[in-house]
Formats: sequence, C-alpha cells, structure tokens
Amino acid sequence: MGDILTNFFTGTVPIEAYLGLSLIMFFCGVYGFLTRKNMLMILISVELMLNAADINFAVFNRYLYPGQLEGFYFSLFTIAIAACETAVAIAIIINIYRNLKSVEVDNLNQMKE
Amino acid sequence: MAEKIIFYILGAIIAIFSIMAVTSKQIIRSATYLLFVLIATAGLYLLLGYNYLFAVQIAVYAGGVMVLFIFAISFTNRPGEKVHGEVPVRKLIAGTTAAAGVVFCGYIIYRNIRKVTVLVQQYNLSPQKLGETLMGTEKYQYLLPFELISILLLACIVGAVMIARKR
Amino acid sequence: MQYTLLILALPLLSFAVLGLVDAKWKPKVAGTIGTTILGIITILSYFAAWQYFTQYKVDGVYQKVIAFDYEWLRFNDLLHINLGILLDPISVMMMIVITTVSFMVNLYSLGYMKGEKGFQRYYAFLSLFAFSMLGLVMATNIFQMYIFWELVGVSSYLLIGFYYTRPAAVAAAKKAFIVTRFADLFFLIGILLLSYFTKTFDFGILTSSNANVFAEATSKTFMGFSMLSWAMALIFIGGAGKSAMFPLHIWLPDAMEGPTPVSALIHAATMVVAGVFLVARLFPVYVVFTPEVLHGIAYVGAFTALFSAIIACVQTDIKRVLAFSTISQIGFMMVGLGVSGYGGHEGVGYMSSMFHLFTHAFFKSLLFLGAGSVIHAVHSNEMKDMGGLRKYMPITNWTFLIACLAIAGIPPFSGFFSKDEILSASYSFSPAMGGIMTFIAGLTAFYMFRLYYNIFWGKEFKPATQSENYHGHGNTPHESPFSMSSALVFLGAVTCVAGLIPFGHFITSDGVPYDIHINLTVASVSIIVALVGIIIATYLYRKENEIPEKLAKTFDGFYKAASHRFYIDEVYLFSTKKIIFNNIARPIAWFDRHVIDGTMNGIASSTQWVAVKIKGFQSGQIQQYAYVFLLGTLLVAALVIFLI
Amino acid sequence: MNFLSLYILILVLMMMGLFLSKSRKQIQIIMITGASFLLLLSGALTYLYLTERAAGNTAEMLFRADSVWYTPFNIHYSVGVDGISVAMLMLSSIIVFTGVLVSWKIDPMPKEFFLWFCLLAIGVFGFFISIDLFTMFMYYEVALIPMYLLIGVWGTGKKEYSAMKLTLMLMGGSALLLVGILGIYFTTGGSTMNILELSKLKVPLEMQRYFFPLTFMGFGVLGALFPFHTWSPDGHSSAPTAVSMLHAGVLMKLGGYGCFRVAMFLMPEAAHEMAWIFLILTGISVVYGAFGAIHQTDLKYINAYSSVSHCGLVLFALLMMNQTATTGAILQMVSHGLITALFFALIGMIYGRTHTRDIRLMGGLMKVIPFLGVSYVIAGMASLGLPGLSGFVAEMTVFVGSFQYADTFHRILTIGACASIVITTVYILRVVGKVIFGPMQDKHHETLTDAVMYERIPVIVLTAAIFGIGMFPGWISSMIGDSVLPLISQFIR
Repeated sequence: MGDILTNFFTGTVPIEAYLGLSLIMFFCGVYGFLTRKNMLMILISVELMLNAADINFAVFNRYLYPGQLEGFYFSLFTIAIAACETAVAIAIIINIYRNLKSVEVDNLNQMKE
Repeated sequence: MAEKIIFYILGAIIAIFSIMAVTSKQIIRSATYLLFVLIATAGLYLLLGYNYLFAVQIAVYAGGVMVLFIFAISFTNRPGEKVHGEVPVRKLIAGTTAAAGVVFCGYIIYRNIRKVTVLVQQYNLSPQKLGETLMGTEKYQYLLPFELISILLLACIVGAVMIARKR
Repeated sequence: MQYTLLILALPLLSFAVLGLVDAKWKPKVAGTIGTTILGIITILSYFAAWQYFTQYKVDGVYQKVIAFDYEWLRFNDLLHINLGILLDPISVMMMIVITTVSFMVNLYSLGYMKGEKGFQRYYAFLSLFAFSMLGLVMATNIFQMYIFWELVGVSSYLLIGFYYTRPAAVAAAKKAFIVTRFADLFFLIGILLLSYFTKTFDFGILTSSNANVFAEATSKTFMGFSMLSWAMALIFIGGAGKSAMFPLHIWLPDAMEGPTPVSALIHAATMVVAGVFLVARLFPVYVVFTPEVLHGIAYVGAFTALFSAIIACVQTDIKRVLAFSTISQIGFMMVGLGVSGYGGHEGVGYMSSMFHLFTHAFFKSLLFLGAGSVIHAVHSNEMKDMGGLRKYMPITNWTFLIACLAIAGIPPFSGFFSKDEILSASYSFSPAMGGIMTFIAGLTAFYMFRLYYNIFWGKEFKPATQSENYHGHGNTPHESPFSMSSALVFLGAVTCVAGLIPFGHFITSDGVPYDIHINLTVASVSIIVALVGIIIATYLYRKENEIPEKLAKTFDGFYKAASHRFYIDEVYLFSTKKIIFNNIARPIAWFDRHVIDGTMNGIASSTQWVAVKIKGFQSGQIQQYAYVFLLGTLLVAALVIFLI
Repeated sequence: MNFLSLYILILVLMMMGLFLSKSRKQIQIIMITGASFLLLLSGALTYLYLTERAAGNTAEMLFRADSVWYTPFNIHYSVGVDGISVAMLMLSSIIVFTGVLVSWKIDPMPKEFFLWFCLLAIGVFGFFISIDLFTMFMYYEVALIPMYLLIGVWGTGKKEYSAMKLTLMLMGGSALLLVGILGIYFTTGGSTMNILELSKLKVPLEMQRYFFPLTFMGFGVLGALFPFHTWSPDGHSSAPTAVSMLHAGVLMKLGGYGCFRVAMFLMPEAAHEMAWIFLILTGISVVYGAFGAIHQTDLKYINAYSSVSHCGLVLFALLMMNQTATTGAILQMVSHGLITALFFALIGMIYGRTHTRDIRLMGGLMKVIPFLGVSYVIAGMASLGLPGLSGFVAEMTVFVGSFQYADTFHRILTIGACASIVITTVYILRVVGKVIFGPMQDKHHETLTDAVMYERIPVIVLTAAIFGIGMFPGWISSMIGDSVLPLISQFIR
C-alpha cells in the first residue's frame, strides 16, 4: 500500500494521466452537447471538447516530441480559432434570440421544409 | 513530487467542474464552472512548461471568451432562470454513449500507451525560441498560419458584428 | 407477251390518278377515266387470251408462260418474292372474267352511282380492286398471290365501307376484313410451312408434281398428318376465308352493305372465287400429294352449299339471298375441285369447277346488277317492298329471268352445262355426294325463283309502301338508264351463250384439251329436280297467297333458325365480344395497368416510402446528427482497432 | 473529323442558332434549315454508302474515324456506319424533319422546346454513328435526359407522372446497361471500348452469362421489352406530338439496335444460351401488346400498345438469330418508326382540332378532315401489314426468317407472333371505323378544318417513305441484309 502510494506521488506525471483527464473532459463535452437544449450550453460543451483536444496536443508534443513545437502551435491556433468560433456563434445566437425569443435548439426548425 | 500533487489537484478540479458544467441546471453556473475548468487547464499548460500557452489560455479563454459567454447569457436569460425540459431518455442515451466512449478510449489508452516508455526531459521553452519560430518562414516556423489566423480573426470580428447588429 | 404488264399497270395508274392525285374531277370525267381504262384492259386481255390459246400450245398441252418477272424482295438465297405475270389457262380465263365483269360493273356504275358523293373515290377503289385481283390471278408465286390477296381484301374493305357514314357499312367492312384476315393468317402460316419444306414460293416448281420438291414435307409428320397436308390444309383455310366457306362465311352476307355493283363484282364474281382459284392453282399438289385434304375440301364445300342454300330459302333481303346463293355456288365449285382427280376424264371435276366459276361469274353478276337495278328503282332491299315489277322494268325482268334459269341449271343457259359437269363428277366420286349436290341444285332453283317471283310477280307494287324515298320524287319505279341496262343486256347475252363454249378444250387439270360429254342420266335428273324446284316456287310465290306463311308456321323452329342464319353470327359475336374482348383483352389491359404497372409503381412508391422513413434522420436536430456521428466514429474506430 | 460528325455538328450549330434567335419565325427558319440539312446529309450518306459498297468496299464499317478521348479507359470518339446504321440514320433524320414541322406552332417556349429537341436528336444521331461502347452509352444518356423535360413541360395529361416514370425506368435500364458495358470492357481485358475490336476479343462464357442479360435488358427497357414496357403507354400519351414521334419512332429503336449491336454481337454464346427466355418475353410482348391495344380508348394509348407489340417483334426477330429474321427486325424498326411517327403526327393533329383523344367521343372525321382521315387509314393499313406499305415487307421478312427454325418451340412462338397481325387488324379497324368512319359524334367537329401546308408536308413525307419502302423494298432490304451478315456470322460460328 505504501509502495503504491509512494509510486503515486513520486516521479513525473505519466502521459496517460493527462490523456485520461482530457478524455473525461471531452466526454463531458459530448454529454453536454447531446443533452442540453440551450445553445449557449451546447457552445460551452463545445469549448470543453476543444479544451480537451488542446490538452492532448500539448501533452503529446511535450512528452513524445519534446524538441519540437507542432503541438504547441496547434494548441495556440486552436485557442484562437475557438475564440473566433465562439464570437461568431454567440453573434448568431443573439440574432436568433432576437428573432425567435428563444435559444432552444429544438425550436430551430424554420428552415425545415 | 510536488508536480504530481499539483497535477492531481488540477485533474480533480477539471474532472469535477467539467461534469458540473454540463449537468448544472443554471446556465450561469455552467459558465462559471467552465471558467474554472479553463483556468485549471491553463494550470496544466504551466505544469507542462508551456508558459506562453498558459498566458494565452488565461487571456483568450478565461478573459475574452468567458466575457462573451457571460454577456450572451445575461442577454438571453434572465439570471436565475432554470434551464428546463431536458428529456431523461436523452440524458440516459447520451450518458451511456459518453460512458461507452470513455470506456472505449480509456481501453485504447490503457492498452497502448502504457507500453511506451514515458520519457520526460527537463525542457524549457525560451521566449526567444518562441519568437523565432513564430516569426519565420523556414521549416518548423509558423508565420503563415499565424497570419492566416489573424485574417480569420479579422473576418470573424467583421462577421460577428454583421450578424449581431440590429437591422 | 410483255404487253400483259399493261393489264396490271393501267388499273394501278387509274387508281393513282383518281385516288391519290389531290384533284376534284367532275364525276363524269372520273367515271369515264375508270371505265375507259377498264375497257382498254378488257380488250387487251381478250387479245392476250386469243394469243395464248392459239399460240402457246406445245404438243397439245397449254404451256405456262412467264410474261414478266421481277425480283421484288429477297429473303435468303432460296426464298425470294418475285412479282411477275404467269399466263396459263386458268389465269387467262380469270383475266377474262375479271376484266369483263369489271368493265360491265364500271359501266353500270356510271348510272347506278350517279349523284353519289365520292364518285371519284368509288372509281379509284374499283381500279384498285381490278389491279389487285388481276395481280392475284396472274401471280407467279404463292407469296405474290398472298400480297395481292391482301390487297383485294383491303379493296373489298374500302368498297364495302364506301358509305362510310353508315355504321352498318363500317361494321360490315370491318367484319369482312377481320374475318378474311383471320383466315389469311392460316394462309400465311401455310405458306411459311410449305416454303420452309419446299424452299420455294414459285408456282412453276410447286405445281410441277415433282416428288423431290415435296420429299421433306411429306416425310415429316405432325399429329398423324404429313407437314404437306398441314400446309395445304392451312392454305385452304385461307382460301375458305376469302371464298366464304363455312364457318368463315359470316362476312359475306354483311358485305352486301356495299354498293350493289360492288357486290356484283367483288362479292359474287371475282374476289370470292379467289379461294377456288387458289385451290385450282395448287391443284396438282392437292391431288397428287394430299388427296385427304382435297376430300376435306369437297366435304366442306358440300356442307357449305347445302347450309347456305337452306338459309337462302328464307331470307327476305334480296341481296342477302343472292349472297347466300353465291356461297352455295362457291360450295359447288369447291366440291367440283374436291371430287376431281388428275388428268383426262378423272380431272373433269377440276374442269367443271373452273367452268362453273366462269359461268357463275357472269350470271351471278347479272343477278346482282339486276337486283341493283331493282333497288335503284324502289330504294329498298326488302322483298316486301317489291312485287309485280315486271311491268315497270322489262329489261331487268328478262335478264333476271335468264340469270335465274342459268343458275337453276336449265338448258341451254350456261349454268346448266357447268353445274351438270360438277354433278356428274360428284356422282363418280360417290353417289351420296352426287345425290346431295343434286338436291342442292333443286333447292337453288327453288330459292332463285322464290326471289324472282317475289320481285317481279306476286303482289302488285304499291308505291305507297316506299315512304322513305330519299330522292323525294319518282314514285313509280322505272327502267334503269342506258348505261345500266346495256350492262345487263350484255351479261344476259353472255349468260345465254357461255355454256356452249367448249370449255374442256381450254382448261383442264393437266392442260391437255378434253371433250366434254354430257352424262344424260345425270343431266336429266338434275333438270327434273330443277324444274320441280321451279314449279314449287311458282306454286308458292307467283301469286300472293297464304301458303308460304303457313309453311313457315309449320316449321317454325327451323324457319326461325334458318332466317337467323343458324345463329352462326351470334356464336361469333359471342366468341369475339364476350370471350376475346371481355375475357382476354380486358383482363390483359387490367393486368397491364394494375399488375405490371402496379409493380413498377409499387417499386416507385416503396422507394418513396423508404425515403419518407429515412427522411427522419435528416431531422435538422444537430444533436441527433452529433449522436449518430459519434456512434459512427466509435464504430469505425472500433472496427479499425479490433478487426485490423 | 469525318463527315459523319456533321450530324452532331449541324445540331450543335442549330442549338447555337436557337440561343441567338429572337422570334418564332427565326426559330422556325433555323429548325427547318437544320432539319433539311440533316435529311440531305442522310440522303447523301445513303448514296455514298451504296456507291462505296458497289465499288467493292467490304469493310465492316465505312467512313471510320477515330480519335482518342480519354486514355485511361481507352475511350475513343470513334464513328463509322454500316447498312444498319445508315437505315437508322435515314429514319432518324426523316423523323426529326417531320417532328420539326409537326411542332411548328409549339407553345409555350418554342426556343426551349427546340433546344431540348435538338439535344435529343444529338443523342439519337450520336448513338447510331458511334462504334465505341462508351461514346454510345453517353449518347444514349444524352437522348434520355431531354425526354424528361420535354414531356414534363410540354406534355398533356398527367405529364409529371409520366415523365418521371419514363425517365426513372429508362435510367434504371441504363444503369443495368452500364454495368453490362463495364463488364464487357473489363472481362475482355480492358484494352478497348471499340465494338469491332471487342467482337474479336472474347468475353468468357462464364461472364457472358452475367452480362448478357444485363445488357439485353438494359437496352430492352427502351425497346419496350415485356414486362418493362409500362413507361411506354404513359410516356407516349403524355408527350407532345413531336416527342412521341421521335420517341416511338427512333428512341425505341435505340433499344433494338443496342440489343443487337452490343448485347448479342459481343456476347453471342450467351445470346444463344439465353435466347429462349427472351424469346418468350418478346413473344408475350407481341401478343400481349396487341391485346392490350384492343381495349384502350385513348388514341395514343392504342398506338403505344401497338408500339409495344411491334417493337416486341423487333427483339423477337433479333433473337431468332438468322440473317432473314435479323434483316426483318431492322426493316421492322425502320418501318415501325415511320408508321408510328405518322400515327402520332396524325393523332397530334386530330387532337389539336378535336381536343380529345377518346375514341368514344369522335366519329366520322373523314367527312370534315379528309386529308387527315385518309392518311390515318393509310397509316392503319401500313400498321396492319398491307402489302405495298412498309409494314408488310418488314413483317413478312421477320416471319419467313423466324420460320427457318424447325423446332416446335420456335414454331409456336412464330405462329403466335403471326397471330398478332390479326389482332392488330382488329384494333386498327376498330379505331378507323370509330373515329374516321361512321357517323359524326360531336356537332362541334363539323366545323373542323383540314390540315394546312406545314401539317401536310410531314404527313406526305412519312407516307411517301412508307410507300417507298413498301413498294420497292429490294434495295433497303439488301443493304441491311448485307450488313447483317458479318454480324450474324458471329452467332453462326
């Protein structure tokens, strides 16, 4: 028991711990995306998923290719793109809210048929 | 040692608040929990030694995006109003699927990555190197994507304004 | 004898000029063109006949002359259709009959059809008919014959339906065409069978009695009969259709809806004997290789003759009486052929049949033209509207009487000679056949004189009965104009003398001249029987009296059946309307619309159904999409990882 | 560029001209000029072809031209003609010419109508001149597509349904066909798409068994093979006159031509093996189509079913696989093309006057419109196989050819097919007796006017062609027969 505990706290953080963490985060995002009706909540879930992906990029870069910066930059740009995406998405949501007085996705069926 | 402890603390924060963010009834709370997650993620970057990424994460996400969220939430919801009507069946299905996904991916991680020798080298990313790689056009230098992103941001600003403005 | 081509070409030209050139001529001009051209070819054909019978006799046998030949269509190396002109005794004889009667009818029609709408069309069709009929008899091969066979069919259709606004005429035309075409189907199949085994269409080869030609056809059998028998029987069915043999006779009485001169030309003298001509043309094949078919022909002919003679006794429409009498007389001709053997005295049946064809053409067209003249005068076909007309129309009366005597078989009129030969041939075939034929001859005499007395004697003519006088004037019947009566007189004259022609010198089964000997026993018996028939008719019909009606009452059922032509038409109507139309065509149409098309539509609508169902997947619900996407991704990843 | 491509070129030029044209008058001038050129070209082609043959040129295809189009799949644009194609081209140009005149006053949107019409014609002509499988298939598709619009926009009755049905069924057929064509291409080693070269290579028998039925059925759908014929009655009845003419007159012949040129020519062994199945189907077509026609009351339906019957006879004769029958089949294609085009033209004209096609509502039209009446009777007579008209020549050649098979199976089928001529007589005379003859049914019809000049010309042209073939069949029969021989030797070997 002591061994395990010691092992647990000594040495560096293993890569799978990071991956596990991002996995949890990602599927939380998935869950949120599938269940919530509010578009803002969906957006928040998307952010979660994006973050999970970012972490993976950074971690893979750091652990597997420490001398290079591809993952790093990918994370960086993803963050930027996420920001863009959020901005546009929120603009659209606001626009929809103005028109429909609702941000529930189930109500958005005006384009159908 | 300390590194590990910090990681576990951050990991716990991320895991707990992620779950809370997607299950919370009130949207403003969800946003807050998201903020915590984002900040904890920034901590992870710091832990990995990517200081710059940490800074960007804090500035863009925790600073910029969250403001947008809060603004949008306050614009569309009266604060305190509950998010209504989530179908339990849907919850169940989504939960099962998500759990299945976790199990599946976890299995892959468990099976594959453990076999790889974990190798962590002490490594510092100097601001000079960062600057060089960001501002050059050689191999492993990223000026072009950087510029593309800047154009994208510009387009995005214009687009967002165009979409959101009143007619 | 290349010029005989003109005999064919001129009527065609006349048809083209009158029918296809889109110009409206005055009726007189159109009639003159048609009649003149017919006159020319009549003269030509007389000349050709004279030349043929005087110059083309080698070693006492008349030769077959191919005056013209042209390969029209080649099917393969062996089979090809030629168009040509074959001159031999029977074709020359037919040529004379056709041109003479045609010319008379053309002449007659100048008066009869005066004032009719479509006068030009009428003459065009007459020319077309003359062309096709001449082509038929002069055919060098069986396929050419089939071609012209169809063409006469269509001319007949057009002429029967001449009054095309009259539904009865249209229906009759349609019936005639369909029935004969139905028979032609068998003819065609017969030709196909025959040509398949003999590898030729040519009459020259077919009638050469060369056993090698038919070796294959006779050796192969189908259902107990040789292929050749089948082929010849099928060909005979074709002939039976055209010649209105039982049970394909139903079209002929209805065909009387056409103008009367047309009935005289087509449905009495020429076209209807095409079947007889066909059998005569292929006679060597029938008699040498398939005598059983020939005997069948004799029985069919005899039955038809009897059957239609009985019907003729009770009909009241004068043209119908004549139509049934025609059927009966053609039955005689068929019997003549059927009982005949080949060559010399054996072949007397063949010779007599042709002789009867020849004489019958004249006296029957005379009868029809006479009837036409009567109809022209009283504007009705029904006997009840006539009577006592002899005072008003003396020429018609006398010529009609001559024709009646001829058909009844009273010497010295032409019918006697030819009929007598047939009777004696029948007696030599079997006494029963001879007896039946003699009885029918008596019956013929009876119904002809019934007709004669009903028209020209009997009750006095009452102008009041003909209320539907559509000219609106001339209540008293009057003698026909010159063009009509001259035709009658000419034909009457021919009828008187035609019997005296030494026919056997010209036409025999083997081409060798033969002297006719009148069998005195047979002749006297037949004359007596005919006289008995005439006397009975005189007794019953000369004066208006009660006896006919009483007789009709006594034999009520039989009388009714006979006047309804033994319900053969009804049977046909039933089988076509009820069975073919309602039980085949209608179900097929239904089947097509509902089952076949339904299947196709079913495929379409099931596609649509599936589309509607899977449309649900395209809900526009982004979460649903995401869910499916996620599942798909997981599935694909799982497949990649666990299976590969 | 050899002169066969002029067929396509003239039509493309016509289309360009149409784009530029402004008034109906201009459109009419362009169309009639172009169509006359096509007719002249066909005449010239026939003449050149016959002189070339007379000069002793015995090549399978004359006037060959070949240029590479798409190398990876060996697709060439290669053209060439033999007697069969010459006959079909002649037929097509006559029908295009008459079709233009028949739709002289088409309304609305004449420009668009003629544009699609030209495109359809391109498909038809292209199909007959090309000897490359893929090019052929492409032209085939080109011919199908405009049909949808032409029927859907300018049609009558339930036109959308018919257009959809027709297009879908034909497209379904062409899907089968594509599989067949690709099958042929790949099983011969994928070296060429040229039909002549393909015929020298051998599709393995095993593969032929799969691809022959596919190809035959693919073309058979267009040739109205039972039970894939149901597009025909609906399609024909809804289509505008000129399209009905072109469709029944030419497009359905694409089916027969393709069956012969592609399916049977390239896969003779399978054709021999499977002929009996298709013979039964076509035999059914022949009799069934004729019976189907008896019961119809719409003039166009009657004619459509009659087309099913007559086109069935084409496939029937092809499957008999001897020279006479095949010659008869090609003759029947030409003859039926002319006759049915004449029929549809006349029906269109009658419909334009009486505004009904129901035979129960018409009668005695001969009295008021004698020209059309007489022409209708002539067309009817041709259709029922009257000697002197083209139908007789074709049918007799078919029957004589089919009868060369001695076994009972073929005999019975042939006799059944012969019987169809009687049934044909019944329905033709029914219509003629009802519509053209008989008493007047409708008072309004008494004021109808007879055909005017631009209506008379197509009728006269078609009638003249029918008479021409019917009276002097020798040359066309021998032209086709000689060309059939090299193809047929493929089966006989």
